[in-house]
Amino acid sequence: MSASPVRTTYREAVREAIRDAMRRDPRVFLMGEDVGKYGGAYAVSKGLLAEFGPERIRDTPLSESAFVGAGIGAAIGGTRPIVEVMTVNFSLLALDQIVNNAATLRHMSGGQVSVPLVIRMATGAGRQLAAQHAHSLEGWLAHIPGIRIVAPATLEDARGMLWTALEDPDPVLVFEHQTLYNMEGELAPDAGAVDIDRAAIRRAGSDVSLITYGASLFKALTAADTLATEGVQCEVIDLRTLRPLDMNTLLESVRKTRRVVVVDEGWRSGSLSAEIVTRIAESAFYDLDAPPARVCSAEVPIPYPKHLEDAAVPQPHAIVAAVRALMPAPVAR
Amino acid sequence: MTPQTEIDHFHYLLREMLRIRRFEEKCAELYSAGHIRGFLHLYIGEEAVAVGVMQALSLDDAIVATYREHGHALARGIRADALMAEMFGKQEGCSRGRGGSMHVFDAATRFYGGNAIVAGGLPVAVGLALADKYLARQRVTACFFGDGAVAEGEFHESMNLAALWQLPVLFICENNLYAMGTRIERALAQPDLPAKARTYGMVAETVDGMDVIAVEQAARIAVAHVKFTATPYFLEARTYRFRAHSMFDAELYRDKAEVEEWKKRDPFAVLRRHSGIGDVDFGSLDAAVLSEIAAAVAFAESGTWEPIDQLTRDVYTPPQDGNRERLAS
Amino acid sequence: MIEFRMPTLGADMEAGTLVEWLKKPGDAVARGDIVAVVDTEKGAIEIEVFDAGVIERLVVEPGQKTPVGTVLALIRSPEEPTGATLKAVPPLPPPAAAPERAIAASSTAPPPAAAARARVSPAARKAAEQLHVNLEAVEGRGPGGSITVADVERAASLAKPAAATPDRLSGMRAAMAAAMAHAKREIPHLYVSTTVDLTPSLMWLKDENQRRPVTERLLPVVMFIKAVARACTEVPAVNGFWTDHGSVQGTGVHVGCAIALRGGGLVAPALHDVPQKNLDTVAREFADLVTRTRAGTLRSSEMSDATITLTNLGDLGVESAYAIIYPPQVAIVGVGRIVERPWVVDGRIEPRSVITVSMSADHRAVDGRSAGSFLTAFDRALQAPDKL
Amino acid sequence: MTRDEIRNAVIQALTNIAPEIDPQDLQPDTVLRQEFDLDSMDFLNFVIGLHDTLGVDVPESDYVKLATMKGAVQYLESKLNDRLE
Repeated sequence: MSASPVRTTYREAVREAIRDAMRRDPRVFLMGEDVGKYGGAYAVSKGLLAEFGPERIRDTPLSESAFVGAGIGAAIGGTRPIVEVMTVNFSLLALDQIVNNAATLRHMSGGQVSVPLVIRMATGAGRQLAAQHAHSLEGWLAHIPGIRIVAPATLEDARGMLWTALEDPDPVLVFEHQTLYNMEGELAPDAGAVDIDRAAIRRAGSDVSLITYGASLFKALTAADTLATEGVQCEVIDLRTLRPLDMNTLLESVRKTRRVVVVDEGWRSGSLSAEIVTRIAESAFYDLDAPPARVCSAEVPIPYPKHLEDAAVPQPHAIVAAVRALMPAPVAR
Repeated sequence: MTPQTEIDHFHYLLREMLRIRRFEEKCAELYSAGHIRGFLHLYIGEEAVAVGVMQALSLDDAIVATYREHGHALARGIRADALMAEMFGKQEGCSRGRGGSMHVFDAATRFYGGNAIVAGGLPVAVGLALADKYLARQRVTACFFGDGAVAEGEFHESMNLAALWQLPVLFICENNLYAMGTRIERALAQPDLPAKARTYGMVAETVDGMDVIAVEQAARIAVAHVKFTATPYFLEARTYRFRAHSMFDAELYRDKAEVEEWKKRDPFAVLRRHSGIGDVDFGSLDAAVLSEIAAAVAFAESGTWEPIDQLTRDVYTPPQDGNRERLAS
Repeated sequence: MIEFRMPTLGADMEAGTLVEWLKKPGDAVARGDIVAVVDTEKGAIEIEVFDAGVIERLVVEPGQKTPVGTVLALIRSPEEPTGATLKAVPPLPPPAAAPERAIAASSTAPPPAAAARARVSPAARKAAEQLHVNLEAVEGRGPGGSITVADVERAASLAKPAAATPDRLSGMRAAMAAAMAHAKREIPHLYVSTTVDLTPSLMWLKDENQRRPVTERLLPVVMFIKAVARACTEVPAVNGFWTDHGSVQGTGVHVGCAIALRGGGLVAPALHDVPQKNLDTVAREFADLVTRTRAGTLRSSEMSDATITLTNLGDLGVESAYAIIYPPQVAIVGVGRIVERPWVVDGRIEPRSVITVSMSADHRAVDGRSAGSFLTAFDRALQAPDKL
Repeated sequence: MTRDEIRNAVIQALTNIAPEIDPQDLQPDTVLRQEFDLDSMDFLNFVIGLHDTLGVDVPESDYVKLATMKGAVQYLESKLNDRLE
C-alpha cells in the first residue's frame, strides 16, 4: 500500500471514520436527520446508506428530543449509536435529554446505568446562515459534568476521534465546525484512532500562548505567522478536548511564555474562554507578565451580511492586536 | 388456572397491592416527620395498574417509569428496604441515596428509573426498544407515564418514532384525570387517548385501572402483541389517585365528592369482591406486609450517609473498569 | 403519650397556620383520620394523624402560625392509662450539615486588593524579590507602562551584583525584625551593666589550652555560658518566661547562644541544661551548635527552648551593648570585647583584661535587685574558672 | 612544602569555614578576621584546619601572626622549616 499521504477533505475524513467504525463493530449505527437518502446536511454520510442499509443509516423525523433520547436508550440497551444532530442550533430541542438523561443517569443511578453514546454536531458561524444557524454553544455543554466534549480541528482528529469516542463508556459530544468540512489536506492512508484526552501544541513559541480550538485554530496560526514577522513567537495550542480541559499542557505553556490569549468563537460572557482564563489565573497567577486576554465573538446574534458576520466573529487581525497589547513597548530586543 | 392456583394468585395480587399501599402510607408519615425530604408523589389508588402490568412482563423486559414510581418498583421486585433507604437518601438505597423518591434505578431488574421530567423517559424507552430490534432480541420495553405527559412534545415525537420504526415498546398511560392540578379536559384538545394513539397507526386499548385482574389480562394481551409482532402498543389504564399530586397540594382543583366516588372503587374492594377474599385472610396478609414495611423503615433509619469524598464518584466511568471498553476491533 | 406535630408538607414549607381542629379531647382517632385543617401558601390542607389513640390535649390554638415540628396535640395511645407521662418521639434530626470543606464548592480566596501603585506583573514582583531589586527604581516598559520580568532583569543586571543570599534567610530576617519590634514596644526593658576582671580566668584558660590538643582548645565564650548558667541557678527570677498568666520559672537552664550567620542574620539556639554539663561538654556542644546553625539544620526545640540568652558581642569588636530580649524570655546578657584597662589591685594600678557585661531584663518579671545580684553572681563565677 | 602549597592550604582552611570566600579577594595583606567576618569560633576552626592539613600546632599566642595572608604563609613556612631541621 502506498505509504505516501492521501489528499482528502475534513468531510471525507469524518465519513471514513464513520465507515471504519461501522465495519469494525456491528453494534455501531448512525441516526440523524437526513443522514440516509439525503446523504447528510453537510454530505458527510453520502454513500453510507447504500453501503450499510437503512437499519444502520437511519433517517429520523425532525424530532431531536426523541431521537437523541432514543440514542441514549439504545446505548443503554447495548448498541453503540452515533447520533447526528444537524447543527448545535437544533440541539437546544434535545438539551433536556442530553443534560437530564445522558449526563446524569450514571451518577444518579449510583453507577448502575452508563450511556456509551456519541453525538456529532456541526457548530459555529461563517456561512452567512444568520443567528439561528450560527451559534457556537459547545461552551455551554462543556459546563455539564457527566459528558465529554471534543472539537476535532485537523484532518487527523476528524478521522481519529470518533473511534475513541465510541469506545468511551460515557457520552461524548463531537463538535465539527461547519466551515471545516471543505478544508483540504493530507492524511496518512492508515490514519486511525487518536486520543481525546490531551491538547496539542500546533506551533511552538516562547512569547505568548494562543489557546484555541476548532476553526479558530487556523485563524490563530495565521495570526502567529504575522506576529513572527515582528519577532513575536506565538505558541498555538489546539485544545482538542473542551471537557475535560487538559490544563497541564496549557499551564506548562503559559508558565513558559508568561502571556496568554484565548480565542473562542462563543460569546465572552460565561464562555469556555472565561473558564480557561480563570483556571490560569488560579494556577499560574505568579507566572503572568501581562493580564490574560480573550478574543471572542461580539455579544450579538450573528448577523446575516458577510461584512457584519466577519466583524462579529474572531478574526486573525483581532488576535494579532490582542497579542501586541500584551507585549512590551517595541524596543531592540 | 385451577381454582386453587387462581385463589393463590388473587392473594398474591392483593398482597402486592397492599405492599404498595402500606409503603406509600408510611412514606406520607415519614415525610410529615421530616425523614423524607424533597418531593414525594404517592401512588395510593393506582396500585392495580403497576401490579397488573408487572404480571405480564418477564425479567429481561425493561421498564421506564416516572417520579410516581414507588409502586412500579415494588411490583417489579425492588426490595422495600432498598427503596425506603433511597427515600431517606441513605447510600444503602437502590440508587445509592442519590436519586431519592423520583429517581429509583435497578439494573438487575432493568428498571431504568423514575424521571422527574414529565415525558422525559419516553424517548429513552423508544431507544431501548430500538436496541432490542437492532440486536434482534425478543424483549419488551414497558414505558409508564401519566395523562400529563401526553401534552408534551416528546410524547408526539416518541409515539411517531416508535410507530414509524415499528419498535417493541408498550406505552402504558396511567390516566388519573389530572396533570398535577389540571383536569384532562382543560389540558388536551383530544382527551380520548386511545383515539389519539391510533392516529400514529398504533394498536391502542383502554382498561379499568382500578381492577387489577382486568389490568393483568389487558397487559398480557398487549405484551404478547409487542413481543411477537415487535410493534408498539398503547394501553390506557383509567385510574385515580386518592392523594394529592404531591405532599404540598391543597387539591383546590378537585372536589371531595369526586374523590369519595372513586374511593368506592378502591382496587382492594374491587379485587375482594371478585375474589371473595375475606377479612381474616386480608388481616393476615396486611399484618405480614406491615412487618415488611416496618423492617424497611428500620433498615433505612440504620442506613448511612454517603461520605462527602464520594461526591464525584460515578460522574464518569472510572478509568480502570470502563477504560475504553474495547469494541470489537 | 404520643406527640402530634405540625407536619412538613412540602420541600419549602417552614410553618403552617392552624385553621380549625376537627377533633376534641376525648375523641378516639384511628391511623389516617383527618384531625385538623392547616393553612399554607398553597391553600388549606387537611392533616391526618398516623397513630391510633384518644386525643388527650390540644396544645396549639387555631389562628397561630406554627413552625413545622411543633407539638399540636397529645394523643394517649390505647393501652396507656390517662395522664401517662410524655413519650416524646423526636423526629429524625436532619442529616449533619455538610462540613465547610465541601469538595464541590471549591472557592479560591481572592488575592489581597493591590494598593494603588506602579502596575507590576506578578512574575515581575516575584523576580524582583528573588533578585533583590527595588521596584520603585525600575522603569516599566510593559503594557501601559507596567513593570515586567524583563524590566526587573534589566534593572538587576545594571545594579552591583548583590551577594545571592538563600531565600530562607530573607524570610527569617523579616520574622526577626518583626519579633524585635514587638519586644521593644511591649516589654518594659530594665538595663544594668558591670565591668568584670577576666584576667584570672584568661590565665587559667591559657594554661588549660596549652595542655590540650588544638581540637579541644576552649574559647572564652564557653566560660561565659557556664557563668550565666551558674548565675541563673543563684537568681532563678531571670531564668524563665513572661506569659499571659505572668512570669513562669524555666524548668531547666537552657542558655540561648547568639550565633552570627555568614552573610548576616543572628540566631540564638538553646544549649540545654548547661548547669549539669562540664566545660568540655559545653565547649563541644557549642561548637556543634555553631556548625549546625550555619548549616541550617537546627532542631525546632533548639530554636524555642532557651530560658535566657547570651550574646557575645566581643567577637564583633563591640565593648558593650544593651540587647533586646527574645520574647517570651525575660532576660538577655551581653558580653563585650576583652580589653586592657587600668585596674586597682591591692592599692596598685595594674593593666587587667576586663569585659563589660550588660543585662536587659523584663521589668514585669525581674526587678533591679535580681538583675544586680545576677551580674555579681556572673562576676563571682568567672573569678573561679576551675569550678565552672 | 612550597610556598604555593602552603598558600593553598591556608585558602582551603579558610573556605571550609566561609564557603563564600572568593580566592581572588585574598590579597597578601588582607586582614582575614575583618574581611571575612571570622569570629573566635571561626578562627579556632581555621587553626584546627591548618593543624589537620599541615600538621602545625599554632599556640593561641601566635594567633596574631596569622592576621594577614602574607603573615600566615610566612609563619607557617618558618614553622615547617623548623620541624625539618
